[in-house]
Amino acid sequence: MAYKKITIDPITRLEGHGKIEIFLDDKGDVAHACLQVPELRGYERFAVGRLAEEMPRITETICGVCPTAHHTCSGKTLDDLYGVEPPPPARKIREFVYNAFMFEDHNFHFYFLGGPDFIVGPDAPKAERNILGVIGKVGIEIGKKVIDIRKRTRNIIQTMGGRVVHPVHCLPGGVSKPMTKEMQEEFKKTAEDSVEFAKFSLKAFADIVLANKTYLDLIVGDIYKHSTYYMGLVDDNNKVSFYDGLIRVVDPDGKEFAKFKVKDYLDHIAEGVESWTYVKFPYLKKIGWKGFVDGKDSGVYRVAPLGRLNASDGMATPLAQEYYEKFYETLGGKPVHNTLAMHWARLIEAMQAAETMVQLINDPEILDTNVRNMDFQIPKQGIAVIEAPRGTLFHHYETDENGVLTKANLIVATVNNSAAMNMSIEKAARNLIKGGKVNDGLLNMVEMAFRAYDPCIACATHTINGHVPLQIDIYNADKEIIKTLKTVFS
Amino acid sequence: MKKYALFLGCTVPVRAQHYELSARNVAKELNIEFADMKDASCCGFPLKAVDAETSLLLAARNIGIASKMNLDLITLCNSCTAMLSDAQKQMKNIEYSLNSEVKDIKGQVGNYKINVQTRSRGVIECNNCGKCINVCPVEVDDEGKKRKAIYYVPTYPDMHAIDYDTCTKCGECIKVCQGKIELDHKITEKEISAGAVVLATGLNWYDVSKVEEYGYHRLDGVMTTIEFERAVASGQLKPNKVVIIYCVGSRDSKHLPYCSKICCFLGLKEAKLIKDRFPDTQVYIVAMDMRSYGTFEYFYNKLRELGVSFIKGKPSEVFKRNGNLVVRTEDLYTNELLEIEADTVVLSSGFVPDNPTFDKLGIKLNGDFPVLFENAGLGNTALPRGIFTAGSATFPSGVRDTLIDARKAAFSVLSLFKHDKIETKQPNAQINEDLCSVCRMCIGTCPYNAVSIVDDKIKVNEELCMGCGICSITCPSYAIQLEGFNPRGLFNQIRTLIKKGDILALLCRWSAYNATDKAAYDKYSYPENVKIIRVPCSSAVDPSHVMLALLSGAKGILIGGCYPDACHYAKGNFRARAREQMLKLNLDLLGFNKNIVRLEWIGKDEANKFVEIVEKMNK
Amino acid sequence: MIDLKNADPHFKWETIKKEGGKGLLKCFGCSDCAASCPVRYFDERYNPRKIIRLTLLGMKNEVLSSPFLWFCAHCHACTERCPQGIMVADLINAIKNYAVEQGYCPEAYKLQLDLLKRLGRLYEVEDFDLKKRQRLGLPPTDKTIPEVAKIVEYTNIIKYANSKPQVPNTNQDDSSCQEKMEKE
Amino acid sequence: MAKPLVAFYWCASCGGCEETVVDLAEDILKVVDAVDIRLWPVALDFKRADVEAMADKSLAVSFINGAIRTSEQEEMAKLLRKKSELVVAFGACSHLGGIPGLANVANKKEIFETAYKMTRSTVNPKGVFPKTVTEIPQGKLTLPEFYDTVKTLDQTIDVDYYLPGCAPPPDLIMQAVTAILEGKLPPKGSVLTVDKALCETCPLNKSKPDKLAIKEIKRISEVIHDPEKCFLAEGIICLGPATRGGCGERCINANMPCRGCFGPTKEVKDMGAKFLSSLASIIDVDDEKEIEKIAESVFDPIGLFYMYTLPSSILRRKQGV
Repeated sequence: MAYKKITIDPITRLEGHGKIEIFLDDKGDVAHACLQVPELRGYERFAVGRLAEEMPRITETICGVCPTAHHTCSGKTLDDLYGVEPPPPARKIREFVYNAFMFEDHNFHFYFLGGPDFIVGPDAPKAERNILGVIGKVGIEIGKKVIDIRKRTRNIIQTMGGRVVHPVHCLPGGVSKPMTKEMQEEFKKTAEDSVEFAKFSLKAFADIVLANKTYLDLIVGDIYKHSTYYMGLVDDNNKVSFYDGLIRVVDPDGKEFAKFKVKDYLDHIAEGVESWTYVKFPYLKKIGWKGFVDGKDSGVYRVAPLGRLNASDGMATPLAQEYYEKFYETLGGKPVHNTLAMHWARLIEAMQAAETMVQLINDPEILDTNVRNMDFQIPKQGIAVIEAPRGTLFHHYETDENGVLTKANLIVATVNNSAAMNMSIEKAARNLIKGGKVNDGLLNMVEMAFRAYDPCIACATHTINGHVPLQIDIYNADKEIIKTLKTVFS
Repeated sequence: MKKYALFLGCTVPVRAQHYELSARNVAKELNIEFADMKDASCCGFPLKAVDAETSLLLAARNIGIASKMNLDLITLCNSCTAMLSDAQKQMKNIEYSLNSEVKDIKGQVGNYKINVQTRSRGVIECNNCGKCINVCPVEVDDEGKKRKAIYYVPTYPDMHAIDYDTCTKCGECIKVCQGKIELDHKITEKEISAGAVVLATGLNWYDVSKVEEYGYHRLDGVMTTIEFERAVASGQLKPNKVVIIYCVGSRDSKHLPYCSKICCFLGLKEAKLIKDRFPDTQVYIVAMDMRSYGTFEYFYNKLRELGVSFIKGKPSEVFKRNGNLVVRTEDLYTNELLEIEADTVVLSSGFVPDNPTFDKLGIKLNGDFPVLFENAGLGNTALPRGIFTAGSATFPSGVRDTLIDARKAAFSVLSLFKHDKIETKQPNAQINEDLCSVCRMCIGTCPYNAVSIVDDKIKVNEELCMGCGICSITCPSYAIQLEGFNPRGLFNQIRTLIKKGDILALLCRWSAYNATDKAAYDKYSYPENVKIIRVPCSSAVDPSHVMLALLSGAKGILIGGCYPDACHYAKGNFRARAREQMLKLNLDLLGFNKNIVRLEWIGKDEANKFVEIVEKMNK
Repeated sequence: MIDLKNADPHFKWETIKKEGGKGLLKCFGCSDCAASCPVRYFDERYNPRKIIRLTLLGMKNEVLSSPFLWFCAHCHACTERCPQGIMVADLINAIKNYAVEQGYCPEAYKLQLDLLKRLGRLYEVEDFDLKKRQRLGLPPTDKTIPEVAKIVEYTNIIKYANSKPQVPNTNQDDSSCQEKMEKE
Repeated sequence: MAKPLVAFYWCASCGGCEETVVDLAEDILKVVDAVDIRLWPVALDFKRADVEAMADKSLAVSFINGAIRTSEQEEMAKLLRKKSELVVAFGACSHLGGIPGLANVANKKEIFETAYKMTRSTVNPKGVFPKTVTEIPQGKLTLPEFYDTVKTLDQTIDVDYYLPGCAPPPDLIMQAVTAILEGKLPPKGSVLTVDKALCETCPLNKSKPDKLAIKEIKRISEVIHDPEKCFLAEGIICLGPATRGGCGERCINANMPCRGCFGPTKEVKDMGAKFLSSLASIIDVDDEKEIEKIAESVFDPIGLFYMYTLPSSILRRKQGV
């Protein structure tokens, strides 16, 4: 049987930052579709031999978009490695910086990457579907507001963490720098404005997206729906938690499937390898790998904002909780399987991050200079988890008694979604390519499915950033390009 | 009116009186007063052809008379002028600061600033009549010897002095004094500028209480040689049985690893002291070895004739039994254990350098004397230029050795000042200010304190810099570089020199490089693929050079340096060792056998060692 | 008489190779060790200086077959005082090790080795001892520690201990001493 | 006059360099006004063919970030070189290799073994490794070849200027862009920041004792650092003396020592070896055994001295694998 092959390749085949291959059968229907990630950097290998306390600086370069997540998670791993609990002020500083980052990153995605689809509109000219288009639509004042809040929240990371891209402040048992009164004053304003900004974003989403039936239909439609397990961190009350907590997994019906400490993550998560991509495919170990399929019997699970909201019983802060309730009310109760709902969930999370910032910055203890706990135990192994914007992030180091790494294991945020992303692409392809006819909307649909996950291929493979333009080259049987579709990914 | 001492010499007063007269008259017109010089002699010129040294002495004497008058000097004879000025040139600026202490020394060769604190002696003029002692009411016990608060001090100058610690300033002495006494204890400070410094400070006793088994301070009757000497001399001690233990502290890796050289004679001297006074006293000398070199052998023989018992062995301990001191040792001649009961045990201690003075100069001796045993033939490079030692400041020595050493120091100074300018024998380090970030790594690493910060910039003191190159390899930006030793040049040299399978030998020019020369003399052959580059010091080897050689395919890199404590640049080889150790760690992680780089200590005559090592590396 | 014809030039180098043998060559024979030695005080046949001297001279038979080699009580008085910083007691031990390797293991040590192999400790713990311990409120101890046997078997120690001297012993006096000691 | 054409491109990078361009905030609009950006994958549409169709040297400048890990990146870098007047290596990875360059302590095989077999959570009983070509019933899936060695940009193409840092600070980027626009460029091969080491401007430099000498190497996790005191004076490894300045002492201000993301000063070829030599030289101990002990307490000279520069060092990678 002869198959026709369609390659969706960012930029060109030669660029290779992540590409989509679609094979058509004789009838011109989709026989197979997959997302290939063509690179790997080997952090787990070259972490070996390094000093544990340097890991927060090393692992954060896995991704320049979410370095704070890697940095903080690595710091937490060192706490566990040395058996040391950071003093409350240190933990608060870490958590404050982390929430600032969460807020900033979620907004970055919404306004710069994912949002243009909705705000400017999926049918708008491609040239306008970017931040400039967003500014055009919402007005220059709002645009400035977006740029301003990004700058100020990133300034929090810069002040406390040294560098904003790749901060340096986390150490085993605390942070390197205490907060001063002046900083607190400034950050307090930023935090309060962040809450206002989160409100604004959610209102904009309601006005522009939810009020538009076309968009709403798109969100609740079947194309972007996958019934999978969901994973996320929850606090003692099963509320969404970013910095710390228990890992909770719910099944496709929304029932609790597992709740475990990060120490036991190896009992619950396994990663499979395929020869056609450099990315690995995590699945729920107790169910097993059944391939790229939906449902209760498949070990595929999803993370990131939707995963976290589905895996929890609510948000940890009051305003966010209101929006949470509205979210499930609108989308027909828990769990929500619609991939595009990620965008909304993301903004609700940004609200929680902003509210948490306000809570933490008003805590007088955050000014305490006792930011290091030096009561170290002899190191052996450390495991920690954090909720990165793009999903649950695991760091696991094993060391000798001198704290020199002997083994490392990293399960990175986006990689948790790698199976689901493949499924979304295949589903979109099957829906849109029929009888050899390649629908023009394919690119857009695939793109939107893809972007909803906010995929950071940099994270997923410990390789490069995934925010790249997509290009679909369609080949006939003779491997001649018969059609080229392309777009700007961000 | 100006006043000069008038030096007439031989001819003028006898054969040219009119000349003298006119000179005196002219001087009067010019408002110059002449003071006649009592006791002035011939200037010395006539003797110059016979014995220049004696002629100089005569001239010096005359100058001395003038300087005692505190006047400059005028001569009327051209020969005298030449002779006296020649002598003055040679003895210029001899100035004594007696009863003085050096507070600190700064600067460098050609420009040392020495801060001296002088305590007044009390007795200003004195003819040693001794009347003051008789009237002084204060009696002092000076370590066993009784004296008065004013007393005769048998040192230069030949005068009495007041002991201000005990003087009550009653003024009795002034009443009888024919000279001049000042009762106020004046302390004055002054700064002396000097081109060079000779340290002739002497030495210190080793603290024998550290040799715990001999019980000094713990057991009555155990004393040091000086205590013993005073006690016997003052008549306080009349021992029946004395044991003198040798090598207390010396030749002991836990105390002083060296032989203090003079203590053997000192011990013999104490034995003679007691035997002379109390011939019946039994004296035992317990020594590992008796080192009575040269004419001291006569002395040793003499004491044996006097009946002193010499025991070969090192006592294990001194303890008390029934109120008596017991020295336990083995007699190596009979192989028997030996216990000697005695009432007095004398510890002939070793000697340590006068560290405080060296400290003032910033010279770290690590408890050793400033003689470098390994390279004694090459001179003492651990001392900064313009600083010399003489006598026991160099190493414990007797009078004879001290004189020789003092002469050596004097000639070292002369040869240093022979030239108007001091030529640096070695290249200096230089700073490229465009690259220097004042990170101070060079200051920390320089063994000579030659690098410092002046006006927020790094400066190299060219006089102190010895040209080792440690700093240029230390500098993280190559901002400080040794003249003529350019790491970049060495880079190219290695790149062109090293082929696959070669062994690169970077050898210190003082030791290991000479060993290769020696290898040639001794007709040793070593593999052809050993490529040798001479470096100023093992510490002038840049780890980057090693990396480059490895990249070029070298199968081994040998860094050859001087033995520890024998480095010509004080600490260079330790720097090299530290770098080698870290480099090994690094190379291990880069997939090399750690032993691909070897830092070996190869003495300048150890050709066999060099050959052995490169052959092993070549296998 | 020391006849240097019988000297073994390798002896001192072999000794240096042994654990603790370092420092042998530093000895300049001051005799501080002998003077410090409490064993020497009571039995002059034992003299560390002499042992070291003979070792330096290469008198292998004399040293290795000497029963006095085994007298050292390891009090380390000599080590404390040696001016050359030689670990004298360890040095003597190194010579002992070499002696065993060369087949000069005293019976007493063989017995000890046997006990260790069998029990894992020098003294057998009998029920009586255990009861006594119990009465005193002390925790019980293992009667045997079989792993010691494994360790002992793993090393060459038994082979060495049971070997015969490789060099025929010519020194009649010393061998009779050895016999005497063995009887004792 | 036509605006100069500019390209931004990325190779094996983390995206941090792109983020830092976004961090120019309002300034980015000035840049957009002054130049015509022809290629910027993260923000603008582009096709390789467009670049190929350009006349040689028609791009005024290409900013390339990320190291070179695959042949595809290599080819793209070569293409941009051909089309550009100037090429600027942007950020630590293209300048020096960056932290991903630490992968040069291993080869492809070791990295695969670790990632796809040895890691704790990996379940791979059949020993499946990603392959360049995988046959599936429907056809062939291809992946690009993964190089054994990470290379810097200038080991691949000729580079005119370097913008250092992980990531480069926005003010340096603006300075560089301004300099290019105004044609006030330093000699080719320059790193577009100051020539002196970080200590020059470090606020802690004044606290350094005149004679820097250490007896012990401490780890940053072991001590509570006095924010007023120089790290090296405390015995903590800080690469400040060996690292180019101009970063604004960002890490120092966060009470953390420098790890050298700006790379060495201009005379230095091998930053790690150079710093190693400097650090070893200020160990003030005159006992060989002690020196050995101190040297060994560094534990990981590669990770500490070459954190950002392994591919640009003399040996570039672990040998013999």
